Amino acid sequence: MADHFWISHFLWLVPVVPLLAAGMLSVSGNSRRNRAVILTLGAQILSFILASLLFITVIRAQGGTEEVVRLAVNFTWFEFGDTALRLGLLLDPLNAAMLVMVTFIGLLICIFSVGYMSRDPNFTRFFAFLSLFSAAMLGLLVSNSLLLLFICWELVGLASYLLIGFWYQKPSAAAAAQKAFITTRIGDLGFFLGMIWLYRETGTLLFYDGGAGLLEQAALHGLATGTTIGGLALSTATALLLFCGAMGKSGQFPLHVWLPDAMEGPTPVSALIHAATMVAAGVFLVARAFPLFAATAGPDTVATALIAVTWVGAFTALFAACIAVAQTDIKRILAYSTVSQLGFMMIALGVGGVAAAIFHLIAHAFFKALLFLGAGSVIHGCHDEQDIRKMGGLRRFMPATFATYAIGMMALAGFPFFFSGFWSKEEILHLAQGWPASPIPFYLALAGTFLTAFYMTRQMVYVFFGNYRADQASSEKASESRPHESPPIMTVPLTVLAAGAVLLGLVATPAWPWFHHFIEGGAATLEFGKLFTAGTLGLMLLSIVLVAAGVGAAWFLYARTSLGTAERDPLERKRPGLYRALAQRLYVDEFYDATVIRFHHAAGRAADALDRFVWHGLVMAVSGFSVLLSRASQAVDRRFFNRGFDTGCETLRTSGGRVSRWHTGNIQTYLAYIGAGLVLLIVFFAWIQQA
Amino acid sequence: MLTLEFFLIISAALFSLGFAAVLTRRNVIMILIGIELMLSSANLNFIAFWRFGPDPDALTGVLFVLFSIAVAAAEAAVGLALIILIYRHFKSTNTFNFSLLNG
Amino acid sequence: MSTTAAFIAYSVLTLVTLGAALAAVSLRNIVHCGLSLALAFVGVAGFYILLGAEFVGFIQLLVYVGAVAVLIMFVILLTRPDGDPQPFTFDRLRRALPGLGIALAVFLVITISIRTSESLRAGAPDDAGVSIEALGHKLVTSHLLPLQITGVLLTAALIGAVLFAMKEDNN
Amino acid sequence: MTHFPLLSLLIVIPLAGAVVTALTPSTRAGLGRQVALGFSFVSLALALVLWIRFDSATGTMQLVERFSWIPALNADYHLGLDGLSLLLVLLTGIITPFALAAPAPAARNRNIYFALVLALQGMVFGAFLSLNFIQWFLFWELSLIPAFLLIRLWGGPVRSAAAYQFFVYTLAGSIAMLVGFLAIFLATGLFDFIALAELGRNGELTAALGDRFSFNMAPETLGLLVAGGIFLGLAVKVPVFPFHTWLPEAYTQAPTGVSMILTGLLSKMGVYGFLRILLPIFPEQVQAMQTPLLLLAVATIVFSALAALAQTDLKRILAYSSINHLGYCLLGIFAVATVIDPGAGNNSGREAALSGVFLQVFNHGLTAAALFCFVGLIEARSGGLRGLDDFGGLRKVAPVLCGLMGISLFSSLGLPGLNGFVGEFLIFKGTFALTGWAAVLALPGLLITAVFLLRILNRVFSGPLNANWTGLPDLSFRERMTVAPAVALMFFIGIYPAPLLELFNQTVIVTIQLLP
Repeated sequence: MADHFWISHFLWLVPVVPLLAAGMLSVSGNSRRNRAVILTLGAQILSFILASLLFITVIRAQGGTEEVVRLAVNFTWFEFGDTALRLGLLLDPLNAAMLVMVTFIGLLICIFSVGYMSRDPNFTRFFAFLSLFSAAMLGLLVSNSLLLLFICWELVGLASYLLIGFWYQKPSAAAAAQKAFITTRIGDLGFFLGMIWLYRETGTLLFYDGGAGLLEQAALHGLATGTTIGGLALSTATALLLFCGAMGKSGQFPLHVWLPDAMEGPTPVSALIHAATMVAAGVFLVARAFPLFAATAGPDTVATALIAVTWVGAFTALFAACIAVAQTDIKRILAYSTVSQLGFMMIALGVGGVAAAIFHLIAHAFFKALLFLGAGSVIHGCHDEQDIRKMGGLRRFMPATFATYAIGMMALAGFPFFFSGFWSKEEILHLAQGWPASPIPFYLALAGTFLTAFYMTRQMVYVFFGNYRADQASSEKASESRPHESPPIMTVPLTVLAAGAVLLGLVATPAWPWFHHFIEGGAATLEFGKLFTAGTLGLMLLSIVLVAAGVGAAWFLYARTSLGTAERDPLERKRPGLYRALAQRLYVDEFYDATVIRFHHAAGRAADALDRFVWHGLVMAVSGFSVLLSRASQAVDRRFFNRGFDTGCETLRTSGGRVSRWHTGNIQTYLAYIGAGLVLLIVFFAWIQQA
Repeated sequence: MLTLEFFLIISAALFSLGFAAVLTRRNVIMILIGIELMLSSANLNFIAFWRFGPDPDALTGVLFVLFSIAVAAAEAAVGLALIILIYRHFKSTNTFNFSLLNG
Repeated sequence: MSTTAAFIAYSVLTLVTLGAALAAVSLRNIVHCGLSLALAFVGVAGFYILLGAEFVGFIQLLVYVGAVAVLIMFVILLTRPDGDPQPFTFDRLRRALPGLGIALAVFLVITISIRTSESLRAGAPDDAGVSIEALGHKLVTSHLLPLQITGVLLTAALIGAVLFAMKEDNN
Repeated sequence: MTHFPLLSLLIVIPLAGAVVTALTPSTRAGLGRQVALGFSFVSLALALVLWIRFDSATGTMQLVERFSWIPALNADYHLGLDGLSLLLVLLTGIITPFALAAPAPAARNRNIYFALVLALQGMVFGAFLSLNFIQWFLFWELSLIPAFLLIRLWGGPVRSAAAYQFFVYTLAGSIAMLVGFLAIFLATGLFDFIALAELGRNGELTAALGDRFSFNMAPETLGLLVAGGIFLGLAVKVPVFPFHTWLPEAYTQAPTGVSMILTGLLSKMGVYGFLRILLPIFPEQVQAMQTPLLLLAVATIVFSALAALAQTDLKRILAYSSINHLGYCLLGIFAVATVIDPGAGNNSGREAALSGVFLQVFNHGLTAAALFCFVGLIEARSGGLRGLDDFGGLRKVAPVLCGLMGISLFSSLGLPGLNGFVGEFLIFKGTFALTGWAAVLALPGLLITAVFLLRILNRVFSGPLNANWTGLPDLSFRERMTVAPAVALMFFIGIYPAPLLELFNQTVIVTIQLLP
């Protein structure tokens, strides 16, 4: 086995190479543009080559056996007390496939960015951040330790924060970055808690460690049998906590709010991070920790944790698809579409289809990156316009973009047979249909499928068909403001991605489920007959009908009416209340503003007031106690004195006036009184003695 | 034969001299000098009573004077600082010039 | 020490101390007053030594003569008293008279009370030397708390004095 | 004792440096700072020598210096070095030159300022090395004087009130502690930390207190009272909620370098006290009061984070953030006191928590000092303005300043890969294993910390450039050299914390073995 794996000694290089590039870029000046490009692309290419080699190695090692190849390299990070804290790297089919996908798409997006960002003053910094992101994402994939995964997870979040807020002069971008970081951190707290809980229960954070790892039989058995609060199995409780992290990162309801706002970042960033790779990290986490999620599953019972995953996924899939219907920002539509598709992946995981989820993840990465880059190309061509109501007819101006965008759209919508999206969605629906716990997620997913086809067609119609509307709206100098096709450095990556979005479908059809067996073990055989088994065929027909219905309905609604900024959306004309609610994103943000955020600020002010008034006041009260006492005695004196006057004793008043003349203000005079008093006192005592 | 009263009378004389200075002199520094004399007389009393007291081994008077000297040092430091402050404020050390306590 | 020697010492010390004290409170040149005060302190220290409290005597020399009197001299020189010493006038004497009278009265009542108290005529016990070791031991055992408090007091006084005398750069 | 008294030398060098700096002629600008920096580098070098001489394979006191000092009080001159002391000595060695190089007040008498900083360093060294209460208390109290003077003389507009509050508050706490120790001394005749820890472990201390005093109280109550007094003294210093109100004022008013030392070193003296005194000498009492103590720690974490959220002054935000981070230390310390079934034999949780506390002490010192330094740099450029809303878009004109400060802020909020994370991870890991509920309750603190730290990034660095600051200069070479070592250390510890952990690992093990 070892000779197969010579390459695994270089596993650590995959994340480290881009990290070095990031480090070198971050200390070099902003003017070294060429060097930035060379370093970033070089690192990406190197990582891609390494990842491909690793992938091939795994395929060869797998060799059609039932066994899943898994190679872990563990090392000690540091020791505390008698305990060594160990981290590790892992190579298995799951992350081998992901590595290739991430490095490949990352490479294409870097190439695209060279064109897209060419005029940005902070060009170098952009590529430094992009490299940092790649490094963190790849580290996340190769880690064999929950802790290392968490570390990379947070670094991915950091890179995302930096890139969303890349145009920091825009307050909206800075706010979006902050929102993304905070929202995902809420989920990460759950992740963190789950991690230390697992550590407490099992004493290790390694996934695989020759039988002693977290995801191996001994530990899982202990976790599944132990129970905690509310009778939950330990494995369920910890899995749900980990899932919180996944929900934050993968934009699952109710932590999805940051993802649409994250579109404030440059478009390549949206494509790479917020569509293709980073948001998939949550799905990857669940897939990686799947044995933990499924630990309580018996032969005919469904694991509690997975039920939660399924429901969250199904709800998100439909919920986000609904909102996407009523958005007008080209990137926001895609963002909600991403949230919805991530929901599909969660459904797949929840119903037990790790391979299906990962396949959908990879396929989605291709076509969503394609769509985003296409959108970037559109925005670039339309002079930074993002409102689809101000576009239209672009297929005449940007043919290459249109063609590739259409492929991406069809893949996403699930057009039959030739697109990867069709097959991946098909597999998910198939699995959901057979889920024993409840049929409802299946129906929710079907509704999501319909809506996906609907909103994507709506977007296509708005953007590429009809007439170019910015002309009529704005100015006469039409020829200058004409949209233009993007340069080849941007269209070539689009073409490559489009090819990927189509071809990828070949490896996961029911006829030849190679990918499935690659991930889960076993050999794939080519059997066209499997396409025509009753269940498969029926479901295929059903989804084709749904997609056709979605496309048809959208075409019927949008293609035949006039669109534009001035006019109301055709759907709004029909259902104004519903449309407005959807356009306002079902008021989730408003709800959070009114509850969570307001509560936080109130609590902050309360704590501040507690400090300023209660505690500080207490201190002041204690320290000023004597002052208070003296004040009190002064008040008593004064009142007594006043009352003396009030009785109206004239004699007293005059004598008082006389006495007050003794108050010369000269201390020496007072001392003289004291001296005289002393003499009198002694004389008085002597007199008493005598008497 | 020296007896206790010898010392007490010296002490009383010192005290009265200091007191007279405090009462009659117009310069704050002189007042402070008077106060120092009065303090010394008190210390002398302590030592004298201890020496002629019933239990000289108890060292009470000596200890008291030690602390008293420490306190006096502190008092002198603060008092002199005050004088400097007063001088800076009123540009004078004459008590006539700053009778703010005038009723 | 023989009785006679003690008596002679007593007389000399009395002369020096009271003379210096009188000078300290009555001279018109304030610089001379300060110097006389130092001499008076030396005299008091002599009394301490005469009374067998050598340690206290030396402390008195150190603290009063070495520090307090010097400090006073400093302040005298720092504050530059208003012009030359004022000439002696009867008007000033007249204004000082009540004060002097009261001080004299105080002296008289105290002296009379002393003279009339039989119990104060007692002689001293013979050997009442102070062992410094015993003194030190007492200071850090039974008198530890006062010692600590004195330390705190001195610190506070130090800071206070610095603060008072320091020039404010604002207001 | 045959070896050279390195530890005494370590205390003497800064004090000598203080004298020399004070006497340096102020005619040549910058000479005083250079002299002071020179001395602080010498002590840093000596601290590093100590690290080299230190044998990290044993957890006992090393390089011990012990002479009879005040026999009547059984008080020896007793210095010693273990992992904890060494860690803090290193921290002190690093922070002091950092603070000296930070923007200093532009007033006259700057040489006195630098001299006082060095004097403070000497006191802090003394406190971290002393093993006898009297001696330790001496350094502990003496450190107040330079700190007080530094705030009072070179502080901000309301420095006077801040300095007095700081001084009186800490002094009041110290008096409670002094009374506690006097009671211990009267009962046992001991002032030595190690001997007392021995008694505390066997439970003889409580018994001795019960024999000496009665006051109609059970010995346990007496023990709690004495421990309570000592707790008060330490709690004010750290500070523990609700004894923290002096801190925001003092940190805000102090000049930059002094804020750095206050947060980087003086607060650590409190934590050190908890680790060296309260935990070893009063294990029973801490265990008895564990739940309320943990609640206090959680309150420290959560309330200070919330209060930071409501501040608009950068220094106040950082001051509250400092309280918040020290709260994690307290959480770890109190969790370590959990009674563990001796049969279980698994001390992993305790070791994790204690190691985390040690790391956090070091990391927080470094990061918080760096953050105060950055605010000082901003202040020096803005002419004293440091409100959250006074700036905006500074990244455009000062990218290096913002980048490095951004790294420090992320280090402070515990981003993995930077130093803050390792300590917090270990503290939470240990605390969760020992007292899960406290860890869970403290968890929101991590979130709120992120919120208010990101708010700084957002309001100060991002957004459109405020028109007032278009000419704001970026960091000069000298300033970069000031902050670069700290930032580099943040990365180093974040990525490879093993050397630090190795340094105090045996001390952690021994400390835990000695706990009942």
